[in-house]
Amino acid sequence: MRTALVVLRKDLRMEMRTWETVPAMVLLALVTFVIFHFGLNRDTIAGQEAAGVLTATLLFAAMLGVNRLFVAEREQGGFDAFLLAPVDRSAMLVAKAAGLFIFLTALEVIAIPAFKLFLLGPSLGPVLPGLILILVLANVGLAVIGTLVSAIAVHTRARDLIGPVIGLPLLIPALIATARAAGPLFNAGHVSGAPPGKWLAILALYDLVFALLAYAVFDFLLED
Amino acid sequence: MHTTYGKGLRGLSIAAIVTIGAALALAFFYAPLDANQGFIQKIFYIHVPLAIVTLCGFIFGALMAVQYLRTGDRRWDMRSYVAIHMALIFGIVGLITGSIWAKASWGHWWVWNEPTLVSYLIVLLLFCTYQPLRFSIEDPERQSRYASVFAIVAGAFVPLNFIAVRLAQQYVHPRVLTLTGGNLPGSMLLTFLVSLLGISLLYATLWKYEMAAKNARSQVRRLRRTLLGEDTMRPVGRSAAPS
Amino acid sequence: MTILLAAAPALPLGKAGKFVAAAYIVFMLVILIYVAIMATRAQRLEGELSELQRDVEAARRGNDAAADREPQESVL
Amino acid sequence: MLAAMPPAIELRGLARYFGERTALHDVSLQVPDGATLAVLGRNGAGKSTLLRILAALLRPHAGEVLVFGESLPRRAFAVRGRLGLLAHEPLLYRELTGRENLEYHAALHRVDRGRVDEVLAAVQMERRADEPVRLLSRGMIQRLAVCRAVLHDPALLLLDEPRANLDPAASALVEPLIGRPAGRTRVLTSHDPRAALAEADLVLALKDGRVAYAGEPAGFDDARLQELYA
Repeated sequence: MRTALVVLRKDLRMEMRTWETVPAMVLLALVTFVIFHFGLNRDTIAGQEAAGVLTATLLFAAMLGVNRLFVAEREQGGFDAFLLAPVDRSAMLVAKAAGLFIFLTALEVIAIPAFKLFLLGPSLGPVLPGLILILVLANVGLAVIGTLVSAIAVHTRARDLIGPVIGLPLLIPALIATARAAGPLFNAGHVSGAPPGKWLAILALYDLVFALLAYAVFDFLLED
Repeated sequence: MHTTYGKGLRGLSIAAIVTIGAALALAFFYAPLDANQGFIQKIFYIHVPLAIVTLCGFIFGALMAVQYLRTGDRRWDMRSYVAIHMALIFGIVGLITGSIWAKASWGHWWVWNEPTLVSYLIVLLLFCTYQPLRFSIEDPERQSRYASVFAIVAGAFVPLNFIAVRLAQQYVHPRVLTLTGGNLPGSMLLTFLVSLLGISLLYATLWKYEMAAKNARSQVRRLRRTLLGEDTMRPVGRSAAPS
Repeated sequence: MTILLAAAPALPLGKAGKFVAAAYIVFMLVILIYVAIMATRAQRLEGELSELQRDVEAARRGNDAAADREPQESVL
Repeated sequence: MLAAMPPAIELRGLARYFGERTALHDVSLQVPDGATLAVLGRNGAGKSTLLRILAALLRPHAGEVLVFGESLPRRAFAVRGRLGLLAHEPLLYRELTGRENLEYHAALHRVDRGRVDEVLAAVQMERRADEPVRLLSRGMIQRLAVCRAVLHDPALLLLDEPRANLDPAASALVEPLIGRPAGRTRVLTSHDPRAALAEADLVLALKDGRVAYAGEPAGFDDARLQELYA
């Protein structure tokens, strides 16, 4: 855990020095909202449609972060330096997934208000706690799968292609659950702010299974 | 290192031919016409076994990938590769037959409210990336390792995906042909089970056949190396298949 | 296939029959394509084997030539 | 006394392939504790591969590799932290400063932060230590890389062309850290074989991944050297 914190701190410091990833993710999300506005030819959207737009947008933005996740490690010898140290290899997985989770949260802090401003019809206030719960679970799934896929893709020749190509199908169940859970929250006449428990359970199950799986196989991705 | 895969291949292929023959005979001469779907329902006897064998093949490949990571023995990676490769071929046939069935009974080549079909498509899409992934990793050892990790993750993905997609669909069409429903008449069930066995045997036969062919090729290469030295080796083109 | 064709007149064909036939034909076709691919591979393997045979024989002749000069040399 | 200790490095029939290509074949060798081994050979002879295997970054395909009596890669965990690798790449993040990089490695190796200042002072990099690595010259980066390699005071140093990009003054600076005076077991390669020979207690000459010579430097004369690089 201590090692994971060391690596995470290093990653956050590098992001704060370069501002390469998070601003790009935010920008992509904003542009996607604009595209949806024209693509759907609507000023406001609500319900399941709004949930779908939000999920797709967050996914595309997340893919940018996933692609960048291990590039510095690979190009600047970070993998070797990490492997030379007497530390647990899984710390790298934990650190990278935590980093991606933080990036995604930062993205959503900006993208969700922007979503309300640009597209969403119904008010967000009453459903905010439910929405945050959904997004936290979704971010865990995106972070775990994203880290695993990125670690696989970074050692391939066509890494920019392989990452999304593997990642998108793997994420489909999580995305279905996210969109379906968020749908009722965006309904104009919502009665309660609680998201459907069924979908939250699926999202949580998905997160748990893949977190354990990633933990089990990650070491094999670091060896040479 | 001298494993042979050809052994028992003849018996297996004869068993596959006999069982599939029996399944065809049962399907067309023994099993009654379905009350709702009529003759169309005969596609069921080929489509569903293909789909089941495909998914089992993916999981089979994942289990062998686990073995590879545990032992580091490249033969397990080869087995896993062939299992996934064959399952993918079966899967594409299964998808086409499923699509034909959808067209025949609902008038559309593709229906979104058939959750099994949709999850099946997602799983196939995922496993379609297995070959490109292998192909874009140059170092053979790394290729085996990464492909195994992918196979394990994707194998675990299969059941999860089915749960999620099934829950996401409302059942618009009556589900007459669920296996879990147990509403299959005995004669249909028997026909179905014989076809399932037949397709499974076919899968096993082709898996063994492919393994034997790959093994023979690598043995020839090894023989050339030991008899004539490494210098006489023609460089092999980069490939997705383990060597 | 033959069973299907032989049985066809006795069965309620028409639109439904065509779809069922199509499904089974796709299955057969893919197996045939697979057999064809394996045939070309078997052919290539055969070629590789005979090439190896030729190379080994050539190498052995080279050795024999050396053995003529040094009669003690054993056969490969 | 020395003879009773296990050799720092012992290789028996080591082999490593990259696909069909042989990178190392049947390499056997013993390096006693405290000795310096020079690995010579042309580009692509397998020098860097050997170093990476010794650093437990690459797994051997055949044969045995013992470092401090621990078999690699199985016991790699026991060896990590006791060896330092100075590779071709500096293994430093370009966007971080030299000090941040070293503090990161210090944290990974659980070394006291004071040690960072100590090594920075030793190579006279204190003044430039707070600039991002990407702004530094290659020689300065190499000096930082030396700091990184010796930060955790490793008993075994693996040096891949350690003096590349260093002028004589800088070379003298790093000498107490990675040179003979440091008293560590060393494996070094060099673009200058004669200089490496002068430093070495043992020589391993590699040609196409196979051992061309292994033994005392005295037995490795100019003729052999010329043949190796021919």
